Amino acid sequence: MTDATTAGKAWSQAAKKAGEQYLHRRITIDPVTRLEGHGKIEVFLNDAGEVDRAYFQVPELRGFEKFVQGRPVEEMPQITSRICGVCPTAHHMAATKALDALYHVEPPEAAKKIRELLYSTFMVEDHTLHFYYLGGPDFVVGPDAAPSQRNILGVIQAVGIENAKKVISMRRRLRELIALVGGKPVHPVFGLPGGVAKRFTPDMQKQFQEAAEDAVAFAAFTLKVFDDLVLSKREYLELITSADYTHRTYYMGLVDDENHVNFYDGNIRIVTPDGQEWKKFPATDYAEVIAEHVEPWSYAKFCYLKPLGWKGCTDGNDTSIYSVAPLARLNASDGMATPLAQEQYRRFFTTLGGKPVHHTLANHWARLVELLYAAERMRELAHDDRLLAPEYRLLPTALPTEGVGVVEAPRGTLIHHYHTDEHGIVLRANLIVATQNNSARIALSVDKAAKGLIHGGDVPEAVLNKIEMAFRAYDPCNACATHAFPGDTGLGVRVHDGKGNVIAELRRDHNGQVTKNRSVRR
Amino acid sequence: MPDVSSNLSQAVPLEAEQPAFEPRVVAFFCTWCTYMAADLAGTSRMKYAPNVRVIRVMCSGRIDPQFVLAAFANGADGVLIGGCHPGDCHYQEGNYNCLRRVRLLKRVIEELGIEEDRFRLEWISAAEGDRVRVVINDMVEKLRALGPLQMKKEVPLRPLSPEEHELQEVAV
Amino acid sequence: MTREKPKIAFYWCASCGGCEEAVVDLAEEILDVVATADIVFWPVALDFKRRDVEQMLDGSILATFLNGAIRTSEQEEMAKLLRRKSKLLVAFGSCSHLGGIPGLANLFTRESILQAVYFETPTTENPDCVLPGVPGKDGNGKLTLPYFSERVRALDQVVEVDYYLPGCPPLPRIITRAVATLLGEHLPEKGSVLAPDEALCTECPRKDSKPEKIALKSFKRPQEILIDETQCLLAQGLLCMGPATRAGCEAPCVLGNMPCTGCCGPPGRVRDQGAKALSAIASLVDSQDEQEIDAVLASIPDPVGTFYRYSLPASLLAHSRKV
Amino acid sequence: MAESKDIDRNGIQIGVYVCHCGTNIAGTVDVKALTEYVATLPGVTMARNYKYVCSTPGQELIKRDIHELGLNRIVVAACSPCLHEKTFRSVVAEAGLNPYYFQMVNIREHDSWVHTDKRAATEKGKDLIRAAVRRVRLHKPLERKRVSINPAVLIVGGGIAGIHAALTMANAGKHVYLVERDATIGGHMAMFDKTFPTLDCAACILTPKMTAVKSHHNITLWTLSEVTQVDGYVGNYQVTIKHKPRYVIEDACVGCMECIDACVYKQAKVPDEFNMYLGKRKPIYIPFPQAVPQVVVIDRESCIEFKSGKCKKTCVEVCADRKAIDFKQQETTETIEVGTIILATGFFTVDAKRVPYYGYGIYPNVYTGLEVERLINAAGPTNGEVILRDGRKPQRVAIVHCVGSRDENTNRYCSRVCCMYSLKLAHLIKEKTEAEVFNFYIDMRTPGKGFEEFYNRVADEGTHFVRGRVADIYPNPGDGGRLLVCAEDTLMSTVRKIPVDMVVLSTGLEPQPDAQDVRRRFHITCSTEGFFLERHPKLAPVNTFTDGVFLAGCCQGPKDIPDTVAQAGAAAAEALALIDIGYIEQEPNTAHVLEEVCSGCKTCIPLCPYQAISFVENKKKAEINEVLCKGCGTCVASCPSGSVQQNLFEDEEIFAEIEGLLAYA
Repeated sequence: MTDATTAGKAWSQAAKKAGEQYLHRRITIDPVTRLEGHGKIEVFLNDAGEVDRAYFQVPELRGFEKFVQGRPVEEMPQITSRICGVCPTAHHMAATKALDALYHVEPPEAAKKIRELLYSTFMVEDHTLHFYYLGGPDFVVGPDAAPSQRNILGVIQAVGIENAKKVISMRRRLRELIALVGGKPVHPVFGLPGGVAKRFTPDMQKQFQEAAEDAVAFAAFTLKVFDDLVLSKREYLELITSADYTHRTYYMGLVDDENHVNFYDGNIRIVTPDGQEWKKFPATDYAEVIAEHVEPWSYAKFCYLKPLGWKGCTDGNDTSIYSVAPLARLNASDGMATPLAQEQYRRFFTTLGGKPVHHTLANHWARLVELLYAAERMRELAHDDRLLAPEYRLLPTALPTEGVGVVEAPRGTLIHHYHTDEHGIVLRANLIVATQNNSARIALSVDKAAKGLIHGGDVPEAVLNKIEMAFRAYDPCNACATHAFPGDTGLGVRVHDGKGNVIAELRRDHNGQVTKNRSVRR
Repeated sequence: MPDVSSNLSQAVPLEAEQPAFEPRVVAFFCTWCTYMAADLAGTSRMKYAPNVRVIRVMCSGRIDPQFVLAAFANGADGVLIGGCHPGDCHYQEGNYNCLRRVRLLKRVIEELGIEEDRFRLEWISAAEGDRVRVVINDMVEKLRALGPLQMKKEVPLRPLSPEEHELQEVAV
Repeated sequence: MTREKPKIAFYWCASCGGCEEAVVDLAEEILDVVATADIVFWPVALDFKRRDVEQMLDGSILATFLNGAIRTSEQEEMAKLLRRKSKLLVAFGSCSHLGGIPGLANLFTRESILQAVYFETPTTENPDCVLPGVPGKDGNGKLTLPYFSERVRALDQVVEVDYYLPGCPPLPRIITRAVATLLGEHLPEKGSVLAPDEALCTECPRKDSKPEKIALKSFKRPQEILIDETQCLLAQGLLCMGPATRAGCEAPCVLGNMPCTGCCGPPGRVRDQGAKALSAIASLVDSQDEQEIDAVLASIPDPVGTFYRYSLPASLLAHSRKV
Repeated sequence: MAESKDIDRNGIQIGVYVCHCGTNIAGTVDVKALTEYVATLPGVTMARNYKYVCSTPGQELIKRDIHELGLNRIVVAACSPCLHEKTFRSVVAEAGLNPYYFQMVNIREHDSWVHTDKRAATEKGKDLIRAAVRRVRLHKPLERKRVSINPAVLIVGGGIAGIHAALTMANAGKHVYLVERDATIGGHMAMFDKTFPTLDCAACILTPKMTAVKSHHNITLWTLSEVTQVDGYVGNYQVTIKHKPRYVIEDACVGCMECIDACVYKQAKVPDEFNMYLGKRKPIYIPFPQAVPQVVVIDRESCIEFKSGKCKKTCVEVCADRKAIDFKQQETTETIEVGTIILATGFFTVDAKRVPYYGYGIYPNVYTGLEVERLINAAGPTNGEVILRDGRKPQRVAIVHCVGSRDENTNRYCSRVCCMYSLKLAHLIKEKTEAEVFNFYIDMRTPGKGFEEFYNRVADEGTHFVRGRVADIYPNPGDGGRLLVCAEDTLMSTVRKIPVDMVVLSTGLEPQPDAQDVRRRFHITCSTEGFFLERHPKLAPVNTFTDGVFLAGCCQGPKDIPDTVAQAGAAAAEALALIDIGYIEQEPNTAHVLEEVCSGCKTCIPLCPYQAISFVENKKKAEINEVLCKGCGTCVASCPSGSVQQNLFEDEEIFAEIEGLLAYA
């Protein structure tokens, strides 16, 4: 998987023979697969053939911030969930919480419980999806397996059909539970200002309790799979901790009063690259802390820490970029709120040499720690009889004005902010979407990978996989992304010479063989 | 500004056909009142603008909002609906149903960028031949002034002035 | 088996990924699908690349299921490429079928969207008024972005479409049935929507609770009333698009105690879902007086966004336009 | 004529016939260019233009083409479909095609007659025909459905029109319900003394007819009754009738009138409506001696029993065991079923106060024509004496024409009878008082049998005629209450001020004050001045736009007795024609539910004004009763899933028409 692979060797030799011809090679990855989102990468060399700058581009935009203007604000939970069909529940929930604030109504206890129960269920389901379907195959099947194998089907073979069935049916059950309360698993409809649309019944509770038991067991099982197939392998650990995947940045996540990770509510906490608390603030202050930078070469905006100012996609102590998602959440918190997860939390940091962990690939493990937490939290809530309290909705009475809602989406902190007229018609909306928080750091990974691997115009095949791996670790969500992030194009690595001419483009065919195409722009 | 109407104008190659813009109006008249009134205008040899084409329906209640949109979509510069006066519907209430639809449809098509003068509802009884003349002439005049159905002027993209930025910050 | 399995592909354009999720939700059934056909292209889950598609023979893919609307030049290219490579092109899900919720962007100009996103949002720091797509000095100005086009288009406004799978997202059951149909012997009539041709009320669990006459003095927004879990939502004054929306989804939103928003589009006999819904809704107004009618209708805050929630790009007015 | 090469794939072969209508169309529309253009349209096999397509040779032409060229769709561009659609449908049918494979284009009323620009008119013609051609290819074969006609007829209004129509129908053996809102039939005619121009006595000719009505076994006469509701459709109307209490049991009263003499009021004190309030009557009274029915009526406004409940009820005593008087009588309603309806609700005389400068109601000696009719009438308040309120005989009388007629401020139209009745009054007044009579007129209108002769006769009798509209009427100072009538004599072009003792205002005829309510009740329309609107001014003068509802008499417009009676006969004949054939064929333009795709959303059900749509529980779908459906199409437009369609007006047919109109072919 590093350039020590046979394919890599073979290519390096061929490359040396080819001599000057390097400068006429193209290399492509198109599209980057198995991640909820694509991108395009352009690498520019200086005259010495060293990487001058690698650009990560996002080629699509949908403009939700604009076209929600004029819509009735109560439609936001359903409209904004279309930002992302992978984590619709996250957008739905962030929007719903924004509505509570906007209508100045505090949901009754039952409503809060129902919402968080549903949200935990969703987190279990989504993290499962990522580990087994999207990110996992790299490890479970192995990064250098044939691509036709590196997918859920490959996973099925690796873990055995029985366990595979377990995975699939677990996920199906969880999604059925979401539908039971929210109407649909994709784009649910339960969120209303001041509560939820539907009463929670004892029968539902029973089903959730049973599912939660299995979910906890399932999470444990998944961690075991990870132990056996990944942590037990030295080269994987090396890979995870390798420099190319390590960036010192700030980390952001929601925490409860004990600074434990919380997905549904709490304050936003940011820690420095050294792991010190840098800021802790309620979501309503987000605009003081977070800013978005615009580059002409990407439709995506790049989030950074406003007080520090935009310093470009660089890491280190004086960076202003930060990261979100599982690893960031673990880094930004002091622990997990549930026993089993807390144990895993401790093990995670001891194994990886203490807080904060800067290894991007550790996201995969962190995600499983969260999976366990989500399952435990789900179990807690499912046994809480306040779910059944008769009052599950309060009708808002105050005039709507403005509201901010925040949750931890699977892929990171998610903020919705609406401003309406007195009839509750949206005047302005602002959306800080999980993946967008990471876009600067993703760009950084790309730049690093390129710089670390491309020398003297020599473009080793490994650069491709490194970048794909990096991507999957972030699990950038195409969909969230597509509100202002890529929808359909593929990630391609293109190398330009000093004059900007394309000299190489790298891709791999579906037998896993790397092919090099002569530059068309000769 | 909706760009919905934009290519509508493309669907109307009027300029190509005749240099002077002649609006095209599709009218939906109910058999019992307004169509009769138009006949009366004819038998009375009243003269009015030749820009209107009448489609006869039994009752203004039959007019499906789809018909109005289809007319605009196919290149009409205006749509006129004529029915019996309130209380006079030959079918008792059809014209009220027409009225309800038209009131709602007006809001929709105006939001989609079609000027309100392009879509008109008139109550004209079988006896009001002259009203047909007056209404049609008036509508055609207004449409001449409006010109062909087309996209409104686009707001040119511009950065916000510092003041406006201020406002934004304060507002939100 | 001896004869080669038929090839099928899944692809997305301007979409949210929900349609992909719907495919993943086939769960066990996905194994059956794989058994009967080879999935040769499915970026979200499988490692095959665009170039692989380009190298296929034209028409060598039996059926491509394409979700998402078309907004950028790149999406248009992909749609055309897959059209060329596929015998059958299936518009998958509301965005591809009708334009979908992102189609509401057609209410605004391209410029005003860019302005909102890159100049106006409160967290945007863009003192130099940089706009994506306008080549800067970066990469010696060699960096390019696909063109963010004037408007959102449904798939059949860009390429010829053989079949449509409605829904946001389509129900797994509908997907498996459709795949089976297309792999089977007898193809349905070209251009048909692979779902029942009746309106949703047919399968609405609350159908029997709907009174024969509904006369409303005002329409209600969900946050204004405690929604009864058994009564017809229209009868409660909520704007339910069910009567104007194609069945097949089994009314999950109603099961969630919220009104249908119309994602499955209109039944086959209707040319413009919004217009028809509007017509039916208006007839519920309990007044014969113009001013009062307006007052009642004023309780519908956003007619376009309500009646054209998913179908604005495919609406009659939009359709009329040369693409 | 022009032939098109195009043969339609689906075997649709359209023939288009453009009518010149003499120069009515050809004068403004270039029919030749039109025909040539039409021939190029897809599906059009044959396009011709012809001088009068509706003429027999024109019709034959169409039939021949259908046979020889195998045409299977026909479009005729001519006059309004209201005129000849039926004609051409039967032509198509006679040629063996379904009559609904036809579409009519109106290029006369909607084109040639209303435009002057030949080019524009021709272009419009092209568009209209193109639309029809597109539409007609989608037409479906349809069957007309037959509705049987209930032979009973309802006649509203017991004036001479209603009476004559009633007798005509009754004599033809049909059952008639005659509904009159007053206590007696007879209407205005019963108030007249003589009738122009023959001067025969109104009572003498009317009374026999009135009694005939009462005694006719085929006539049910309801006085003091009004129609409150009309449901159903031609051949099968359900009519609700309200009977107001008379407080006298009609069948028990023999009209001996002893109760009137016995009334506690020894003197008649109540102003008498029938005598234009010039005379008095008692609270219990009979409107006039020949009233039909010959039954007294009690006016509860003036009757002591109703006012105080403390009356001795001498009337009841004298009625004794006949027990005809019943103070407890209540208003009742009943519903009858009839197949046809004749409206003969009559007219209303203009309130002379609306012309203030004529001083009616201010100067006691200013009378209306109708008042004078009563003064002259032997049965009137003065037993036929023409005397002023102060008892004097007038020596000089002015008769002012056109009061409330031909006048911007009241009615623009001519009331048609005033000239003649003014002449009649002039004659009668002179006869009875030997007074000098001055007729002030604008134009003397005497068209009609013996009218002009009558005018000459009156002139010869020495009545003065002043041609000029009276400008003012006011007391002549120091002239014993005489009035000065000022008018410009446009013949002598001098202003004349003539002192008179009596002024007679010839008031015009107006629609009944409640004409609008009545028309709504019967689903018909009114013309601008408010008289009921006939279906066609020349070709269907007694028909309305509602099948089975006919008009007779002044409710349709001012007319004299002969015309009224003639029209009443015509209305009766139209009704009889329907009854005789026994059924009516209805336009098949009804709506129907596409059952397999109806979602049962019930949107359409409450929208039907005829309760034709019902929800079928076991199917959970809507169903339309095609007999009750009148084909308005409201349910079709409202069906959110396009699952209701209307024959002749299917969505696709109308879309085709829209696209055809606008397609730039």
